[in-house]
Amino acid sequence: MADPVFRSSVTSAETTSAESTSAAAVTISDVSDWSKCSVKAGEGTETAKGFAVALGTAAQRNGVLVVHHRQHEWLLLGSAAQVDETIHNLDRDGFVSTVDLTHGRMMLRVSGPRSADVLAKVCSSNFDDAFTPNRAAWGATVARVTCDLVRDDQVGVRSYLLLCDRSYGDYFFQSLLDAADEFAD
Amino acid sequence: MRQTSPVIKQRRAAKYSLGGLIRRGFSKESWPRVWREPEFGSHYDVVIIGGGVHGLATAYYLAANHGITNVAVLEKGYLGSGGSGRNTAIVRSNYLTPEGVAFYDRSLTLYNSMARDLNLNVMFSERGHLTLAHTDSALRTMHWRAEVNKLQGINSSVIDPAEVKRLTPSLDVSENVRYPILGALYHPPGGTIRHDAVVWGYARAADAYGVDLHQKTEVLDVLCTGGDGPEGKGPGGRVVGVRTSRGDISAPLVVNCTAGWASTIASMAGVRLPITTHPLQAAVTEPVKVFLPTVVVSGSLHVYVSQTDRGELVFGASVDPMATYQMGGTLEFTEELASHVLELMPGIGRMRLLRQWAGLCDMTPDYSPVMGPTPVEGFHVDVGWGTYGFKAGPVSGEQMAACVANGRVPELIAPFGLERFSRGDLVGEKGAAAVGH
Amino acid sequence: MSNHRIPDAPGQLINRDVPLTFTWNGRRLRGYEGDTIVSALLANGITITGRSMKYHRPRGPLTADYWDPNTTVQVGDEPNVRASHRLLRDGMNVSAQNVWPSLRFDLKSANRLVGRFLTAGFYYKTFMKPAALWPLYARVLGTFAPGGVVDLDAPPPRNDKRYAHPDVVVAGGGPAGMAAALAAAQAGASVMLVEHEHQLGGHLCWGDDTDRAEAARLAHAVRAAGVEVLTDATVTGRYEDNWLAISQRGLPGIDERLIKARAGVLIVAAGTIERPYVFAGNDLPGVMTSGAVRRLITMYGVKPGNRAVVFTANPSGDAAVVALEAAGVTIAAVVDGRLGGNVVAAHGRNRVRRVTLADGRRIDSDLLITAVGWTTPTSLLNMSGDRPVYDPEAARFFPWCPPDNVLATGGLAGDGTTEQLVAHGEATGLLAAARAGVVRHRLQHLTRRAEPVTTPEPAWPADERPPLPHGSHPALFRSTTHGIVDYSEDVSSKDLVQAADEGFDSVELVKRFTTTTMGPSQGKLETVNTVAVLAEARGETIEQVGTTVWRPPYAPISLGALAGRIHEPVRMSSIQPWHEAHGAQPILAGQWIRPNHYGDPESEVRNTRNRVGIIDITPLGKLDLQGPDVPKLLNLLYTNSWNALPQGAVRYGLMCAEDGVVLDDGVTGRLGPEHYLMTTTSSGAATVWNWAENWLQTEHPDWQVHITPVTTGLTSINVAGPDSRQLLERLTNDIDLGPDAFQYMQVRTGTVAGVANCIVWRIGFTGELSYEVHVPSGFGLFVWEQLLVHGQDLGVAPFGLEAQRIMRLEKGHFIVGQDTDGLSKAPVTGLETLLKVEKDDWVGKPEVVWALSRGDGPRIVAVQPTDPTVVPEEAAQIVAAGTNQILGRITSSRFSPTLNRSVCLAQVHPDVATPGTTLTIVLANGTRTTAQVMEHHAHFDPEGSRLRG
Amino acid sequence: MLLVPCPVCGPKNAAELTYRGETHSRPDPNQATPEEWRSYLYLRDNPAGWLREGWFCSSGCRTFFTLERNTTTGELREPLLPGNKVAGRPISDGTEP
Ligand SMILES: Cc1cc2nc3c(=O)[nH]c(=O)nc-3n(C[C@H](O)[C@H](O)[C@H](O)COP(=O)(O)OP(=O)(O)OC[C@H]3O[C@@H](n4cnc5c(N)ncnc54)[C@H](O)[C@@H]3O)c2cc1C
Ligand SMILES: NC(=O)c1ccc[n+]([C@@H]2O[C@H](COP(=O)([O-])OP(=O)(O)OC[C@H]3O[C@@H](n4cnc5c(N)ncnc54)[C@H](O)[C@@H]3O)[C@@H](O)[C@H]2O)c1
Ligand SMILES: Cc1cc2nc3c(=O)[nH]c(=O)nc-3n(C[C@H](O)[C@H](O)[C@H](O)COP(=O)(O)O)c2cc1C
Ligand SMILES: [Zn+2]
Repeated sequence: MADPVFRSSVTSAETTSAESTSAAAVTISDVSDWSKCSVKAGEGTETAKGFAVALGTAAQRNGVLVVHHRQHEWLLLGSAAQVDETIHNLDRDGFVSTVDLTHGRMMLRVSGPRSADVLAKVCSSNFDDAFTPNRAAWGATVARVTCDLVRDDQVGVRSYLLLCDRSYGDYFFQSLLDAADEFAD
Repeated sequence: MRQTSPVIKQRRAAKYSLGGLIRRGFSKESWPRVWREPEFGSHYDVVIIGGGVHGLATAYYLAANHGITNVAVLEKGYLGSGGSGRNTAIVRSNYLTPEGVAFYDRSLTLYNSMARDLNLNVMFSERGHLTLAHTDSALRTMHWRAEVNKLQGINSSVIDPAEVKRLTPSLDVSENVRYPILGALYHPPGGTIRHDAVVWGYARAADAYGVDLHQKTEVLDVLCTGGDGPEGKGPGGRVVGVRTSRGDISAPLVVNCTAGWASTIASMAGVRLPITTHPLQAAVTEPVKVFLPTVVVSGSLHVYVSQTDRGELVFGASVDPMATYQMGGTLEFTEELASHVLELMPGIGRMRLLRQWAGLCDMTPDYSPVMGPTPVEGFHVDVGWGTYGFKAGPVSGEQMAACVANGRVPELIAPFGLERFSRGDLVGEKGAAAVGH
Repeated sequence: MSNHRIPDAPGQLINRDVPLTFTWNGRRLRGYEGDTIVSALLANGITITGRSMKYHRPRGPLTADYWDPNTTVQVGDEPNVRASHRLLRDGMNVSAQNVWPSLRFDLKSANRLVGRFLTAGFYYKTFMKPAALWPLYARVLGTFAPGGVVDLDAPPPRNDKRYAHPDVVVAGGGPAGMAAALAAAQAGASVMLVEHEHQLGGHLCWGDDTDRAEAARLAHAVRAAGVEVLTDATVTGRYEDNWLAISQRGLPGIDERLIKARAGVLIVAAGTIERPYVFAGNDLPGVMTSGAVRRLITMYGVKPGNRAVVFTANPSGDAAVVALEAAGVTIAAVVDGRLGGNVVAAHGRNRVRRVTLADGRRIDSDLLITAVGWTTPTSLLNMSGDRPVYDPEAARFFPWCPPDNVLATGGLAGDGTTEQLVAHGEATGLLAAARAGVVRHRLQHLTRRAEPVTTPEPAWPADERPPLPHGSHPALFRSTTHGIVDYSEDVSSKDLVQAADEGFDSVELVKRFTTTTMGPSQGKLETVNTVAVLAEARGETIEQVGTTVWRPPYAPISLGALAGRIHEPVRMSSIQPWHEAHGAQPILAGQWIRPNHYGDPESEVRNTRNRVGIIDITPLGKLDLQGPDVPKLLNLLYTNSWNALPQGAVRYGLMCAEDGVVLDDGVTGRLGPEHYLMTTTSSGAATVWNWAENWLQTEHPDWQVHITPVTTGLTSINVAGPDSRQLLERLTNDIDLGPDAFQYMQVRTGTVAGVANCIVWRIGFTGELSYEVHVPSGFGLFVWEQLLVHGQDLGVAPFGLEAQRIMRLEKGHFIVGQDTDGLSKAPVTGLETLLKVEKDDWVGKPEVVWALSRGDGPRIVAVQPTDPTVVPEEAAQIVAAGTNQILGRITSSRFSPTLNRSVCLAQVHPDVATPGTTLTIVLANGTRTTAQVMEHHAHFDPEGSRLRG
Repeated sequence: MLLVPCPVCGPKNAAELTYRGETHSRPDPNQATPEEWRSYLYLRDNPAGWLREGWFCSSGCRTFFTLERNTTTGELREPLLPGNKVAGRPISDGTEP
């Protein structure tokens, strides 16, 4: 039998053209193949203490980006191996559950000096440093799709991770490309 | 109740006519006042709260049909300052339920003869009403309505996209769009009317019968006796009058016709209603030469549009989700409206929005009104008109007048009684599309 | 053209080095870069720019700015262009509106003759008889609709939107606004300065050298301070919590953009607008405001006429005299309103020829300039909740008490020299920056993800600005004659007096009766004159009469800009690209695009019934439920019992809302000791998720349940048909598919086509042996393809929604929302065994219990038409024989390829729900047919032997 | 557009949340008379003034919460933004100038 083939929900041809050089004002890349796992647990539990990530923020923990975007919920983003390991080593006390969201969420990275300007065309959140500093994590609608957003600057360059339901993939990617159009150089 | 003689005397109002217009054009003689500025009376046989089309029509029919003329209409603002002066004036009778159809059809009949009855041109334009279907299920609902309508003798049918295009060329009926037009419910007798004229027509005619129209008179309390609640209010009691910003009035019968404010008045009598108040917004564009011959409604896109003979497009939508008594309007409304109407008519993106406004709607759980007596004797309601009550003005007035005058609930409004909620017998209009004008 | 242009001079905005060509009603004309359409027309000697709405009187430039009611034109396919504001472009096709057949010769101007009969509201009083003719009258009236022509086939404009979060937004880039923006920016605020015109400067642009130097200084400083300057942009609305709409035009590649700004503080520095004067002939071309001629001369180098009478009551009129003289216009007379002078009438046919003054003089002239005072554009303040008050001494309205996060400055707030205005602007900017700082502090403090603020919240700065003085101005609104008050609506002062006499006793009623202030400038020019005329007619003061309500937008905004890019989210399963590539007919279901069929749904049915079919049912709602209290939740949400669901089993359930109305249905399976998967209908997925969360959070916060939606994490494929087991066996080795090992209504997890973590449950909507396979979506398409490859010899073929609908109808399964409606209480389904009234609590239970005991609600029944070839339409009504009395309706109907006959579900009155009853159905074409109520809901295989096999 | 103070996310545009209307308590489903139950289902105070109402942070943290809002002035009981109130005069109700 053939080996299973993983496919992203972004099927449009432009996928590659958006991934241009890092010098660009903004680049949009499909990073849906990251492992994404949701952990739910009580706020005061050992699990929560183990993450030590404040609500509304994200932090790197052993190579995994741990996003605490909602009460009682953490999103682990990273390579399959590292996410699995983190899950495996969870300090589970009491009622803790995990769900693998790798397949259910599509994820884009929007980076570059104009990335906030692109997002400001399709999202009402305030992208000012004071309101969404690096590693801020929150939920909002982007191009009318409910998303989780994480500010995750890359070596000093402004960068955002956007996660939404997989089924919106093509639409969502196209909407962001369209928003980015005016900043293309 | 005491009724005056069956032959009802109408005060002479100057008759409006082309001849009169020409004569006055030459003579410079001026038209008489549309209505009096009456003295504030301390007792009336019937007090009607709310100077919208419902209150005024009720007053008019009380006088015209039942000879009850010692009537006051109390209005906190100017006549028509509520929903009646700010609605998009769409008139139709293609409702979903037999009781709804019978009721609104009677209203259309009254509208048809209104210009003659009231001697004022209300500019009823039977231009045809299209409710577009963009999905299978919407189309199924259209069929449902059409089939019920046909059995009731209402001119209503489902038409295909080609016919839609023929009737309204500005609509985009192509297939590869996000909201393809799969068909429409077509109701030729539906159309628009000049809302202000209807209000003024009833006001002028009621005034001519001697009804007192008190503007800038706000009802602050409803006076009751014998009820379960504080101050004799509430179930089991009876109404004895009202307190207004200009003084008290005693009256054995009080009719609440305050639409968006219905709950506030009802609570003054100790009556709770199945109503929440939500703004409904509307907007007009700058005028352009007439190109839209029909009234177009899209339930799925929450928008409806017609063009006035002045050339503006008049838009409406569904109510705002948040309950409020504020009428400021929102930017989101205009954004949604524009994006949806451009789905239907991509060619009008350069037209400009001129004004947006809002009115208050008294929404009920079953998209049907609440009419008739309440647990407080003498306190009647004609409320719950939501987003669709303008077209019902004439029939409601006629039936409420009969209800109040005869002390019996007329058959046509029996399905809409307040007690249906405690019985759990809601009216079936709920199945209809969200935008129900 | 030369004799209408004056020589180049400082302050002119036109670039004589760049000539442009355009057409006016087909005639080729020339102008310069920097011209507005109107300045170019005037420079070509064209003075009639349109005709009035009702009487078709010729009209020419009046205020020569955006609000000019007489210079609205058609430009190409764009109607209603403000020609006094729109910049000229090379090749523009400009034409007059409201003319028939031509601008110079207009037949409808015959209306002028009957004007005395076309009094206010004349149409209400006539055209009543004969009633049949009203539609004809209405059509004729319709041809008088003013405005341009929409070209429905023109390419759509390009628009978009963006959000912004500035600390301070300044509406108006005059001296006060610029000073405010500058001071706020220097105080550290992020500032957006929005100017309606094409350049900063406000009224200084048509002032003297000092004025223009000051404008240039401020404009430069503002930009240097990092203020975001938007020109040709308008703050069009102020909504709750300082939510602002800003329209920005003329960006490269974008016709108009809507900026939605959440401002800390809004500064309104909208200046003042010059009021026209009401007198006989005041709408003749050649009658202009002082601002109009000053703009035309100073900014565009246009000489507006040759001989002028100037009626002035203020410095702007005086300055107009100077400007006119400098432009070489002869001043025939200066009439000073401050000294009691007045104009009574202007005469002429197509342009002013002579002017009659109050002192009886009749003076020949082709220009009559009026400077009678200002009106305050308070619209944005009113939108903020303020009710400006009238100051009779200054003869205009002033802000009263706007909310604390809206500040007024400049001419709107008072009078003064440029220095005073700038000083007030600066003070306002500083106050705004300080207040915006508090707002920002509060917001930052309340937002967890924000940079933490450690300082205590600053106090709300008090308003200690020294107020601007209110200058005194003669109250000049109307002369002794009647004239036009609302130019765009053709409403005269006589109409207003008549309306008042007729008893339209409030300004709002007069507005609606006469349509005054309802035209394109929305009262900017005409409200105060309207109110003044009414006050005079009723013997009241202007304050007593009050104004009408101002509403957004401040200036009209295009539908295109409001719409922006169309963002209509579309959802697709991971297999959708395959469906498209294989000729699937798409169908829209909510946001989902799904395959309806692949060409022939009936053969898809036959293939599935006889061999094996696969369908993509990914949109099926799926919720991952974990925790010890899941059974409690299920017992609450479903009507039936969930206490003893064994691990590995699935169960069907029905959900109601609190009013007992059917809300959703689906199956839930138990995957592990505390792990469940719930499915919902596709359209109910979000509703059920939110609803379940709501019950947990508000009524049962103590229950330990975690809910995670996994609808699209799992691609769902139903493998159905007699050969489905055989097909699936080829793709799994860790799930025993044997009929006893894996029974109907059971669930297994395992590997399918090499993909781990698949969930397979054995259930069947189609009535066949079938397995619902839920595959991690990244591999969804892969598994789909493998099923097709490995089932080729079995005749596997995909089927779409339509085939599924047919099969479910053959089986008599109802669909929530199609066979039920917004009032269908649970007993309608006939699934009485699922309604566990003995269960302690479940949502909707009381209503369902009462409905069961009443037993008078409608029922869903299976129905077969007597004539098997007749397929009654869905929604066909069921009536009592021989009457129109409605007893129910067909809710689903199809021709069944399996049974070779029509099959239906219907909702009927309980009296006719008994099996064997003959029903009368009214078909859409009006004919009646009969049908039988069947014993079972299932038309096909009622025993269910196929799916249990 | 109203800024709604989500207790978790902080102030958000109302469009980012779902409005849930007047709060009311649920009678015991096994004890309630039809009158009581239907008054819970259908009857509302709908006050012109202070209203306790439910909100759902549907596109953010998914918290259900309640707040008090004045339906005639738009004020929130816990003032979210300083300086939103019109001092001195009531906010225009739209029917008068
Ligand atoms: C934007 C919009 C569009 C609409 N479009 C349509 C449509 O196309 N077709 C249709 O059929 N319907 C439509 N409607 C609904 C319709 O306008 C109303 O249902 C109808 O006008 C209700 O009339 P009414 O006489 O009952 O109430 P109103 O006209 O609202 O009159 C109630 C009056 O009561 C007064 N009042 C309130 N409280 C007091 C008090 N304490 N004391 C004294 N007076 C008081 C108010 O000032 C008001 O004037 C629309 C509504 C809106 C807002
Ligand atoms: N002498 C004159 O001709 C003349 C003309 C107008 C004003 N004035 C005087 O000037 C003073 C006013 O100075 P100022 O700085 O307050 O005003 P200003 O009139 O110089 O400038 C106001 C500016 O605001 C712009 N504007 C208005 N509403 C806007 C909106 N919603 N969005 C974007 N832009 C908008 C206008 O286009 C204008 O350019 C007053 O004293 C007034 O009497 C004199
Ligand atoms: C059918 C209809 C058409 C309207 N047309 C116009 C119009 O052409 N111009 C205008 O300024 N307002 C128009 N309005 C809106 C009114 O000016 C006004 O905004 C509305 O009646 C609400 O009143 P308010 O704004 O005074 O609160 C129209 C209203 C209705 C109901
Ligand atoms: Zn939140």
